Amino acid sequence: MKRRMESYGKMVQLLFMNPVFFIGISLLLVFIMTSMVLILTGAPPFSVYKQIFLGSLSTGSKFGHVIKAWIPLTLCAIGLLYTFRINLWNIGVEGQMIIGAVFCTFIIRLFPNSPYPIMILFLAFFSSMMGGALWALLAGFLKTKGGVNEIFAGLGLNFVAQGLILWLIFGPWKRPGVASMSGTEIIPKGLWLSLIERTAIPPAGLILTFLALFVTYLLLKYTKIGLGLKAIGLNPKASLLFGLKPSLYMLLAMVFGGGLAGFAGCIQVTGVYHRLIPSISSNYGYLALLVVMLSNYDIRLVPIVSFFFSCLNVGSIQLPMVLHIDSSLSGVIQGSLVLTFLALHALHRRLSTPKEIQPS
Amino acid sequence: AQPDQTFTFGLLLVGPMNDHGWSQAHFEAGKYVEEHLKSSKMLYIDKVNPADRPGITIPQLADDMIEKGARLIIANSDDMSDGIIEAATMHPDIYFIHVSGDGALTGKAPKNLSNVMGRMEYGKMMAGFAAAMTTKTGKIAYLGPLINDETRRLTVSCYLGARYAWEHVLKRKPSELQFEVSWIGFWFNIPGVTSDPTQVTGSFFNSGYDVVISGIDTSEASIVANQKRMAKKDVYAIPYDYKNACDGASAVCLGVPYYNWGPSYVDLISQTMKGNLKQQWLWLSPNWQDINNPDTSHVGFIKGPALSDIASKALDLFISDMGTGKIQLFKGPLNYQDGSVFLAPDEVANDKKIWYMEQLLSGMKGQSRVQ
Amino acid sequence: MNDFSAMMILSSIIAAACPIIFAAIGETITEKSGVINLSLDGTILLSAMTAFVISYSTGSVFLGFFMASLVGGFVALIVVFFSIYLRVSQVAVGFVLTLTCRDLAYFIGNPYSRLLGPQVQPLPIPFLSDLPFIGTAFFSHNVVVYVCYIFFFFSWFYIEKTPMGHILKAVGEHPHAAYSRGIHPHRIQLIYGFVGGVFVGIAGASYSLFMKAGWGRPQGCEGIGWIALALVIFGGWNISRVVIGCYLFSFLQVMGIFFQQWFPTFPSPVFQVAPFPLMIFSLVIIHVSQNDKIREWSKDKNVILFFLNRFSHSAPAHLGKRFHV
Amino acid sequence: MIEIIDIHKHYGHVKANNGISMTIKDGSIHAILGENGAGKSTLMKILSGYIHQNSGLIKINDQIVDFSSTSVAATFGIGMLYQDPMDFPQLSVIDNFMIGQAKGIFIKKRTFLNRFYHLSQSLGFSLEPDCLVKTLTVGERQQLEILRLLSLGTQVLILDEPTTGISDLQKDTLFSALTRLTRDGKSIVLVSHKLEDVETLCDTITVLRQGRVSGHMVKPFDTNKLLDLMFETRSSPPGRLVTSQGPVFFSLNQVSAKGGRVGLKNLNLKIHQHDVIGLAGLEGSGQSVFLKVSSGLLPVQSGTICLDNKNIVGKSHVYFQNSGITYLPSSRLEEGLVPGLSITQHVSLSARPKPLIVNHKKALISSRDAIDTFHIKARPDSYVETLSGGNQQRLLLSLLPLKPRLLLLENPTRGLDLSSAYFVWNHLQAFCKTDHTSILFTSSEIDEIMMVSNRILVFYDGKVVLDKKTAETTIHEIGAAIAGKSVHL
Ligand SMILES: Nc1ncnc2c1ncn2[C@@H]1O[C@H](COP(=O)(O)OP(=O)(O)OP(=O)(O)O)[C@@H](O)[C@H]1O
Ligand SMILES: Nc1ncnc2c1ncn2[C@@H]1O[C@H](COP(=O)(O)OP(=O)(O)OP(=O)(O)O)[C@@H](O)[C@H]1O
Ligand SMILES: [Mg+2]
Ligand SMILES: [Mg+2]
Repeated sequence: MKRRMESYGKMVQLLFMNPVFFIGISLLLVFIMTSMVLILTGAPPFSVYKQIFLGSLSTGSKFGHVIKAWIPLTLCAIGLLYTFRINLWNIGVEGQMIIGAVFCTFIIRLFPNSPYPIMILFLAFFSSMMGGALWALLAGFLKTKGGVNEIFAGLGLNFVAQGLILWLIFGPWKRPGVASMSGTEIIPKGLWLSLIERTAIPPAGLILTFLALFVTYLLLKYTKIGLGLKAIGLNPKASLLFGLKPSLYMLLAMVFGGGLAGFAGCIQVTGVYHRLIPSISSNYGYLALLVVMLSNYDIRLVPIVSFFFSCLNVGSIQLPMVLHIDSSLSGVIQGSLVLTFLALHALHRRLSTPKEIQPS
Repeated sequence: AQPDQTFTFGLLLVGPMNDHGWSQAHFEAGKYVEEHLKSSKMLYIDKVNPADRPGITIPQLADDMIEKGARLIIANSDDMSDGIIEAATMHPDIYFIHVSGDGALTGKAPKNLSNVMGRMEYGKMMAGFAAAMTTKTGKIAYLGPLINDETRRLTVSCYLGARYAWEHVLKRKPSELQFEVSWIGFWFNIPGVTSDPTQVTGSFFNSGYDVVISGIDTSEASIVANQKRMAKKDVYAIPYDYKNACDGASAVCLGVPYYNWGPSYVDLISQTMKGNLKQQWLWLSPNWQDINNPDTSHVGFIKGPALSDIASKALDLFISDMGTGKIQLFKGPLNYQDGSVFLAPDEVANDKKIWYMEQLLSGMKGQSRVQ
Repeated sequence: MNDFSAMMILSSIIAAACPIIFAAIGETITEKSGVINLSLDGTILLSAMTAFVISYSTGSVFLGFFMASLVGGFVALIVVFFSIYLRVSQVAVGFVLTLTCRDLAYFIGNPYSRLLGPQVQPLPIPFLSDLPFIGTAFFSHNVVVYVCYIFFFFSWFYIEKTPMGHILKAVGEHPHAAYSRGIHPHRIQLIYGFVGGVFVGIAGASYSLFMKAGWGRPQGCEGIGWIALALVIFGGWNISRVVIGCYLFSFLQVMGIFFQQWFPTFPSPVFQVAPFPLMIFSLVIIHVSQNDKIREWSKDKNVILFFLNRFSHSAPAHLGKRFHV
Repeated sequence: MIEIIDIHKHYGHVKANNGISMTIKDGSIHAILGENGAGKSTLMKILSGYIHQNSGLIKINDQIVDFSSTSVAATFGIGMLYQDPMDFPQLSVIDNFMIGQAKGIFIKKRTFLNRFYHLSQSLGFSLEPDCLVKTLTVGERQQLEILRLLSLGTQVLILDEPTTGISDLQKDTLFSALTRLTRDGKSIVLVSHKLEDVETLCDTITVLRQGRVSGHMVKPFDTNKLLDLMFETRSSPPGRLVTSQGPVFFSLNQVSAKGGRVGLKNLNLKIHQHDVIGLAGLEGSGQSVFLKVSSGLLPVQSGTICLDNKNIVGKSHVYFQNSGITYLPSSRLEEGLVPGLSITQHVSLSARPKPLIVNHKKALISSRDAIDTFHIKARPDSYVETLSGGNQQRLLLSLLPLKPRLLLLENPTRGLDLSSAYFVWNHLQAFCKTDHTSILFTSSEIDEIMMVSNRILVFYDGKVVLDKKTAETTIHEIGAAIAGKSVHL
């Protein structure tokens, strides 16, 4: 295996060094893989891709729904950039979103019909961030103090959050008489995020997401926090000697990640479902991990990739409706896309020679 | 598609269209419409619940179907009420039908939304009756979904049917009949969210209950009963919702109460085509002459292979008596679980009273509402 | 349902634990060789689907199990392959596979959902099953459960008592040293990665072919993969303790229903969710038990010390890291 | 007889071995000398089949062999004791002994035990078969490895720097064992830095330099000639530092701590300014624990640490750093540097106090002159993992704060060739001269300690068993103390 690679190395290398080719080949590979799956299951590949495309971008309202999905997904992905930077697998995003949504709903239930909805909304945003951050912090402490691998801490807390939200929906916050998965009472219209004319796009969410993108970019690139996170992520032991406190930075990263996730949860409540439902997190927590991996932990790619994923998610609704194919196909496509990318990127890394070292 | 030739209607199914239960019944009703109203065409999407389709909302799907030319949209789950009302308000020129809701009754819903429901109460009474005729231990269990008015009244009907058989046909002491409900939390199993129906049914059988009546959309009850039967246990199950639910579980299946939505759909849709659909709240009864008539009866009960002849004969009599009104089970004196009066002696419940069933009845074990 | 019989409960605990045991031990074997296969949750679903579809269309339960185990092994091989030849983080690949396999299972399995297919027939063992109490509890299940008994004894023996077991451990502990002794770590990892995966596959099959007979979305075994992964840590990479953990979890799950009866004020879902976090947070206890202060404090308290020592464990030194000369 | 003919081995651009040819006679002890990175280990790994050469031949008794793996080499009776221990700390001694030998379904433990006892007696080793390897000393682990190799029927035993980090006692046992083996007709290949070891033990010496053979030599050896073969330029040894002893500023009182193999047991110590203190002792006798404790990296169990008569126990490592106490670990890539970050990024990391906004331009400039002043063979943007060991050490030095008060150095010259070592010392001593800095350092080389330090502490079993001015003690006394022989203080 190794030897063969080395011999082909040179030739393939030249090709791989060229990014356009690189992206092209990975897309092609994924295309082939998914098409194979489709053909095996007796579905017509091309009409599938066509439907997904039409279903996500053909009309304004559809595009709106894509953006509606893009906002929370991107927020979660941005949050993950912090934790990945310090080499933490924050798998608890789902739970952090849920808690954010719960806090948001809590505030709204406190002041159902206040004269100043804007203020309440801001309060809700803020508290949801706090909530998400808090939940992430728990996972952080389990990691730093409790010595539980963050993956399992996150998972555990996801389950707990799941239990909590169910308890609220079936218990204290249930609708009179009924206890059902359909969630709590609808929140007052006044507190719904206002949408752009006949689309599902909440401008507020859009703006704040872009803000988060920008701030994170600066924070990670130009501040000691960014550098510290990276150093600790790469070698915690040595970072001590540079006067960094790994556990502190870990908690910090978790707080940032959790805060953004919590905010995403709040958007789901005020902008999408207008109530608290058990699956308020909509799987964005897990999807975001794929997004970040596929964008190779590079914040400049995150919004693009997550837009692509949102298109897949929204577009895939057409599959059952038009072609009577199950829409979990979108998940298959997303997964295999990331896998192929990982593989190709690894090849890329192995074929590129180690940096030359000359005395300056 | 040009609206004048073909009339497109959309169907939002809460579960899988092949769930052998509630959603499949609706799906097949849709097919029934397509063949009886030649110019009609069905659009459908199944698994419309946030667990299966994260991030997808009812209004979003409605938008999509309307873009595809749908002019009437049917939502088949109580849980869709908010979404469907939201959608109906957004598209006043499109007709919406919400199955099993009460928006039209309470006036919450806009004018272009109607409700339709079948009187499954009767079906459930027959189920309860069959169960009581069959049980040896006198312990009947009900595998309940989530707790709301609808599920409460269905469970209660089951109990009334069972009690009638127990006291008036078998002439046994009321105290010897045990009827317990266990709510799993949703219409089907969601791991880590609902109780696991497989486990619940299993432990019912393990603790002496020998008939389990399923109130949920999926077939765990029959499957587990089958397994127990393979292990030489004398147990029975009564599935729910779907004509052919007994297939494959014939050894244990006492029969199945089911909805037959076809006729009501045809009726509503043809009205819409003519453009004279008024907002209404329908609660449709079986056709007592022939409860299993696919074109006229809205609710039916198909006897299962495991039902004994005696029981079967008694059941026929029970059905005809209900048809003639000789037997009226929603008749006082009946008390709620907490002892408060549901029906005074000889009082016969009106629709509203039945529809908004507040609690289970005294004599039934299980939660009436979430504490 | 309040008047339940302890025997019945025990028996259903035993049955419910069986698939988890397959999965957890499978993963233990894989991790002993230094590879983390995080994809369990997806693999179990995919193999469950395979098992059902195959046995539904061929009518042979055995064939179902066979194909499922192959699927499980194959997925594990992907992880190992990525780790060895492409040097991609095992966690990353594992996680992606978790999601991908899950969706693949739902996608391919969709047409087969809610069908009544063949399932493993119960097979009480002639004389043993007539024994009072234990008979029903242990010996009136089906072949798979019995195989599971044998399996965990065998795997324990294999790892602790045979040269091959030593080699397996050696690779997980210090592959360079193993290599210097003429052992090929990559080969070992490929082999045991596959073997572990095979058992995970069997776990999946046991779900769709008897524990939760049938296929559908959700199938009912979602989340179990994560638990199996946690159980490996809980058991400290030690077969016998992993198995104990499995029974513990299964106990919690089965009792959930009864707790629900006994504390009706709690909404039922809470009891359904509880076992998952409980299992995972028990890891905290395990970690704390390693803490020096605690150990100091428990020096003279023999009972506590006993338990602490049961908990003490260490992961294979080279777990999750990549080996190359 | 083994012939090595024109062996080439490249790592990326590095020519680890660049055309090496040599001959190893049966029944001889053959030494391979050479400065760091000369290619010794690489050559040996090739000879033992651990890695494969890019080109070149190996002949055994005029028959060409191709070692695709260590097991193939083993069948030709070649076995190697690696520079870094290749055993399984978590497993027991006997398990370690068996892994790779035992085959089949069942383990025949008994037979292996017998073989184990028999061998270890014949070599005068005493190992407890059932205790875990992680509890053994480096020397004992070597012994175990040697036993294993012999029981595999090794005829040619390769030892790569076996004498680093073991006690003189263990060294004697080892050497006598080796001579005994040669008497049985086995041949030994010994890789080392240390002339005196080699000169006492070996019959033939091959010196490598930068991947090539720079010369052969047979007994008797001419030390100066050897040194010339090893190093092109021999920079002058720094020699001991002569300055007036300053006032006490740092002291440990009754300090005990956990860690390492033995921890630290009520240690009392006063440190003056300008002190250069060498810490001798077997690996894991408490020196490194002591260094970590005094730099605030390890918590103390009891006792006080005073800086300027102020107790600073329980303060964070950062606090220690900010008050001028700096610690350098011996394993650079593992504990000292951040692989994946460039030199420039390291510079901005070590900036104190850290500004919130990182100033890339400034960092670039300062990393440039660091590279110049410390002769680091790299560019500001080159990643530290691509630096050679010596260059990594130079980088670490350049990152030291400006006016350190106390430097705690763990093996500051481990793995460095003489010239690099001298460079390091000259630089360190400059600190003492100009900034009243005191230095505590560990080293496994007694003569290095004798050379540069003006005070010596010998650790044994977590205690200081000898504390003397270098002038007032002798290598003999120190050696005795290290080996734990009772010395009257
Ligand atoms: N795995 C590797 N990757 C890259 N370079 C390597 C690797 N192994 C060795 N080298 C390089 O090859 C050269 C020779 O290394 P080798 O270990 O043989 O030197 P050595 O003589 O053993 O040095 P030392 O005395 O420090 O052990 C060194 O420059 C080293 O950096
Ligand atoms: N991971 C690596 N990537 C690229 N080059 C490397 C790597 N490791 C070592 N090298 C190269 O190998 C050469 C020698 O490395 P090594 O650490 O053996 O130095 P050395 O020969 O021991 O010198 P020194 O005496 O300074 O330690 C360095 O110049 C470095 O460029
Ligand atoms: Mg070497
Ligand atoms: Mg070196």
